Amino acid sequence: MSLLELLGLSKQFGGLAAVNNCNLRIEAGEIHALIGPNGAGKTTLINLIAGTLPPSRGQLRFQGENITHLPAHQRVHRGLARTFQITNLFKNYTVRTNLELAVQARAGSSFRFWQPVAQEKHLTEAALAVAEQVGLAGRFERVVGQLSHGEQRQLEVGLALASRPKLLLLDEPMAGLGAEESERMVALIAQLAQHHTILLVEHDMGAVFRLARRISVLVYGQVIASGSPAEIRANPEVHKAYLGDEGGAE
Amino acid sequence: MPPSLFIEQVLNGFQFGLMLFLLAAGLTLVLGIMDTINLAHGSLYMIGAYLTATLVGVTGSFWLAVLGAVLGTALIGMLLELSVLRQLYRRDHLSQVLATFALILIINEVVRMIWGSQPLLLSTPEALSGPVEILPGLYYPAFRLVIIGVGLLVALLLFWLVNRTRVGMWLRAGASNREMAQAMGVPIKPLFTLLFGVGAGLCAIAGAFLGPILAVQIGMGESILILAFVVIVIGGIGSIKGALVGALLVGLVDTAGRAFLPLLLSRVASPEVASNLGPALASILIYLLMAVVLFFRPQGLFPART
Amino acid sequence: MKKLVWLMVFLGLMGFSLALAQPRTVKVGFVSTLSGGGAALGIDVRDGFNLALRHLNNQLGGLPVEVIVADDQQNPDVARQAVDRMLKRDRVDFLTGIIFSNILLAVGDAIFEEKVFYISPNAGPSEYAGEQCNPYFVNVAWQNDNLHEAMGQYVQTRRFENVFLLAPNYPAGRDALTGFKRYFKGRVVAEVYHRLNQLDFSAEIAQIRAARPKAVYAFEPGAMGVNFIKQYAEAGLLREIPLFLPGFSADADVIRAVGRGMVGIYNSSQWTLELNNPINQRFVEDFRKTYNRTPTLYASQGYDAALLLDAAIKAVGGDLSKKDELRKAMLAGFNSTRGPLRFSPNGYPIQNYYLRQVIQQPGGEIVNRQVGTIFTNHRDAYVDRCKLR
Amino acid sequence: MRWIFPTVLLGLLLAFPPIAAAMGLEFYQGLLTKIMIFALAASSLNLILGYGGMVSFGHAAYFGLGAYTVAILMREGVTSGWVIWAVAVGLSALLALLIGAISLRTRGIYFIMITLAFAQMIYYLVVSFKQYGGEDGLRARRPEFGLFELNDTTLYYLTLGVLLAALYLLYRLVHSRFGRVLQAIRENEARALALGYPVFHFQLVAFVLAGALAGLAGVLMAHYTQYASPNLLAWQQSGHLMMMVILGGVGQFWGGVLGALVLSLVEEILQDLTIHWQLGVGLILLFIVLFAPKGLAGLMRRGS
Repeated sequence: MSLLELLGLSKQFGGLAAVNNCNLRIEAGEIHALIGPNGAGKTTLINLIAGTLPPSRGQLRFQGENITHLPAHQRVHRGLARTFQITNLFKNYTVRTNLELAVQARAGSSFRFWQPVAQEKHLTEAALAVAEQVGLAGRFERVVGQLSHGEQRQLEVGLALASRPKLLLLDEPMAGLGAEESERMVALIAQLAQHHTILLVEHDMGAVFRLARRISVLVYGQVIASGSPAEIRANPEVHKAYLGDEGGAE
Repeated sequence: MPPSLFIEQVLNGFQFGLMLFLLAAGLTLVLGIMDTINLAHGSLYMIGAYLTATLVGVTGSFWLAVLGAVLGTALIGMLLELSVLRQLYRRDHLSQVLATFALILIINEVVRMIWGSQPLLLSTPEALSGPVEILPGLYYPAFRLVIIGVGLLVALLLFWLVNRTRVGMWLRAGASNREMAQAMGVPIKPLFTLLFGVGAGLCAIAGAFLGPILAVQIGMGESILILAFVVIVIGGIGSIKGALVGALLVGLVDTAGRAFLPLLLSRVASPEVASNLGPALASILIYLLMAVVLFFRPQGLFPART
Repeated sequence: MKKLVWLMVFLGLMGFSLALAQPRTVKVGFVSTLSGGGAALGIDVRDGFNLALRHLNNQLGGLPVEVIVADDQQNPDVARQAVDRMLKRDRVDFLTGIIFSNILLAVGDAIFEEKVFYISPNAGPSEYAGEQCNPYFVNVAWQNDNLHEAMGQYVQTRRFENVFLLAPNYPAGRDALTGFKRYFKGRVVAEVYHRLNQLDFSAEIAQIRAARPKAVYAFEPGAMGVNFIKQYAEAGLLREIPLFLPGFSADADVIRAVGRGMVGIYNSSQWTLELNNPINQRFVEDFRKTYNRTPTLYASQGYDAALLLDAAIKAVGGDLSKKDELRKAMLAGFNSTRGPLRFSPNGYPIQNYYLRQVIQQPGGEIVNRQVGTIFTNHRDAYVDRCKLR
Repeated sequence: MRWIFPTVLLGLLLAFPPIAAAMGLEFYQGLLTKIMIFALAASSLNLILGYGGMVSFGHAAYFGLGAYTVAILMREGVTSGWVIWAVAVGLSALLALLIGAISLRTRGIYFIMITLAFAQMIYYLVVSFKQYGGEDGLRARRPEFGLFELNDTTLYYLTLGVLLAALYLLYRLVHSRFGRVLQAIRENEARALALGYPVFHFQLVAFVLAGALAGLAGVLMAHYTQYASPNLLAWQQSGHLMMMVILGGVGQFWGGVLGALVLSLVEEILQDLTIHWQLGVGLILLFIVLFAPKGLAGLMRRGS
């Protein structure tokens, strides 16, 4: 049984099919990369999986269960966590508060109205552990708006991580990063892969081919190929439709 | 129900709806393009009515007074945009609501200082103060017919302006995507000031023509402002077409409710209950309409933004 | 935060000094509608009241007067706050001025609870005439039903087959139509109540046109009256279906607003410009001179309210603590613009009601002329239910 | 040192009624009662407006409903104060649940307008019942509480007690898990959803709580004026409460209290000075919005 299965998933905006009859399997333990030209529907697909958008047709199965109509927040509790392509954080809060909020979401009910949350030491401890994991322990009390772009991307991953997901949906984690920051992100993802299944949407082909165990190629909302990096590199369809004249991966 | 009564009430609904449209048109463009809530829009309507009443006294001619009031109110509107509203474009809705609420209080008091607390007298022009036989046996006040005519004329002009002119193209571009419009080189700042002036002028027309029917008094803009908001929310923010459809819908529903609900209710309840509940239910009808529209179409009937 | 403490201390001291400074004057709280659609009424009452004070050298019964004026904006809530302030902070001896019955009913209890007299220059709700009558209430105008009773009587004598009734949905509106129907015995085609302060009557006018009644009677005080009559005329109905009105809807202020359309309309009033007594003649003449306009019945009521206070305070020798004597003195009557005016035990006047007609004089001026008398020494319909003696 | 000021203030508030009675200042005792009632209503609005980021333009609905519940129940012969309180708070919460459940599906300007629309509906509905006073409002006699007789002075203490209790509750709430999530939703709704928070439920719970507290404030208002006025339901009342919140400080804990205090005092003082007092109120408000967006609480914090 695959961890996540997309069965004929489609999403239409007006007359336009952003995702069209898409089939995809993600196996437990793998880093599965999703690539495709701009406008291929990658972010829409992530939104469909995360539950931010309802699909027009098709089915989503997670751990064998149908989650097609499950609201977004409940998918998080099932073990689906995402990052955003455009950094999406609590900008006015500290790294600590950001992470504590993420931890709090999975650690017991948040409909508690009386006990001061500041007294819940275990939230802070768990938050600090995540901060260490994503390399932000030294920035723990900083307000997020003051962090560098790279650090914000790291926190983005940290927030997803804090919910202890079974499947991490990373939407272009390398977007806008410099060479050195990208290197740090690749290392971070590689390290996370030891314990998590990851669906990685990424434009940085170098990173994709280094990290991914399997790659799927999305063109015009359809998966035109799926396979190991070597298979994808050799696939003429992919060359034609996507890699085109560039003649291979970077 | 006699057909003449029905026709008369439909005309009443049209007349009211068209005046609402004049208010709603400016409001919907400001809200659609500048994303700014302006509660003081109703105050411009009040200013228009006061200016008309004053200028009738000075010039002796209703039509000259209307012209003067429209120009004067447009000027005041532009000054308001340059001084206060410009500061609010980048602020959140809450700040806009509060700041323009403050403007209502300020303008009300300034008007009170200039014109006093008592309502002003604004008479229907002598030539139009009688009824006209529009169908055999069906008389209708001439002035109200003129209002319907003026409303239709202004609506046509507006559609021409928005759909056929360069300024209109800019406006439509701004309403559907502001950043894009800016990138295309639309002169946003002067456009906003101009737009505000046009909106204020439309308010003044409504004020001038409703003044003789209703009353020229302080606070006259507030109740009608809420209705104008209902109109644009029903119609879809930023859409002139939506404003027209919404305004006519609200005008007809409101009049139909006031006129026919008591009749309908009197069939099922005592006349007193009917005449009691009728007007109240009629007022609720409009808001009910809005809630239902928003529930099924959260962006209104004709959303401008894509 | 420190400033707030100072502010509170300051406020405390302010109140304290107010409490200490109490020379013997008569403090009269005047709460009235001075802005918005009903403002013309309140301003007339106020001007009449002030004219009387001027005639009395700013004294009431020999005591110097201090009048505290507040605008109720025709809003019960605002009125309550103003009255509260006058009763508890300014500690007035008398209150007066309220035009609209719904406003009076909202504040009446608070006034009577403090054992302060309320002299009504206009509002005369039926509530205070019957079981709930109160020793601290006196009305120098008329009980809400009276003018309408008179008009009902007149329409009845003209033998109109049926009539269409229109009034705003508030206590005085219901009182008014009840009063009309008490004396009109024909058929009521329809009795339509609309929202208070409605200004567009197109829906109601269409209803009237469709109902084809023989006559229309409308109780529309304040701005509603001006708008209704204007729109009724513009719809061309004035020529087809005769309109009958209570006196205040055909008074000088309405005539100014509506103009020639008013000519011919019959209406009822407890006071007229032509009443032949020295007080009225002086009032009408000086009012015209001072304010440059023709007085309305509202102005006469404001004038009479001051005269009543003057007479009563004089009768108790300026001792305002003698509440029982004050009340007796007030009910005993005084000389008003309507001649000697007497009261029933419920505090409402016993008086004549006249028929007036709007006519155009040869010079072009439009005036409301007294053309007959409908009731003489008329009492209100509720007095028997009042237990006060 | 921090406890000195609150203690002194509380002492002054507790000692005020006897002092007022001795010096003939009952009027100011009434004024303080009114201010405390508005402080409660404004604080409840601040919970959703300030902490929840929900710009509700219909808060008067719950405020007025609370007052009308008192008037109507007393008229219908229910005279127990405790029963009336329970019913009023329950009804306000229920109304907030209904309005919130529909309104919270919309965002931005549409949310502002739909809350306004619902409040207008309540206004016209209440006004249409002639047996309940219509446009004139309805007399609301003071109910029986058994333990004490409700008069101006006991009402003062009762209001003070309710206000303190409510403020304590709100204080605990905004510092609890729930409060933190509520504020996080205000900061970034999409992110809160992606973290796994059922945004709608958090907002709805806060909305209902605020409605219930506003209803309680309305109950106290009816006890104070002994009268339920349609004005309490009017849209201007919603605007008035919003003014207090923004004047005091949006999302600042003392914002509602401070705003109610300052606005009421300013109105009171200006009303005595000039009939054009609303001009002053308008100018002050405009100044605050344009130049001190965090309100008075924000100014004070910056000052100290």
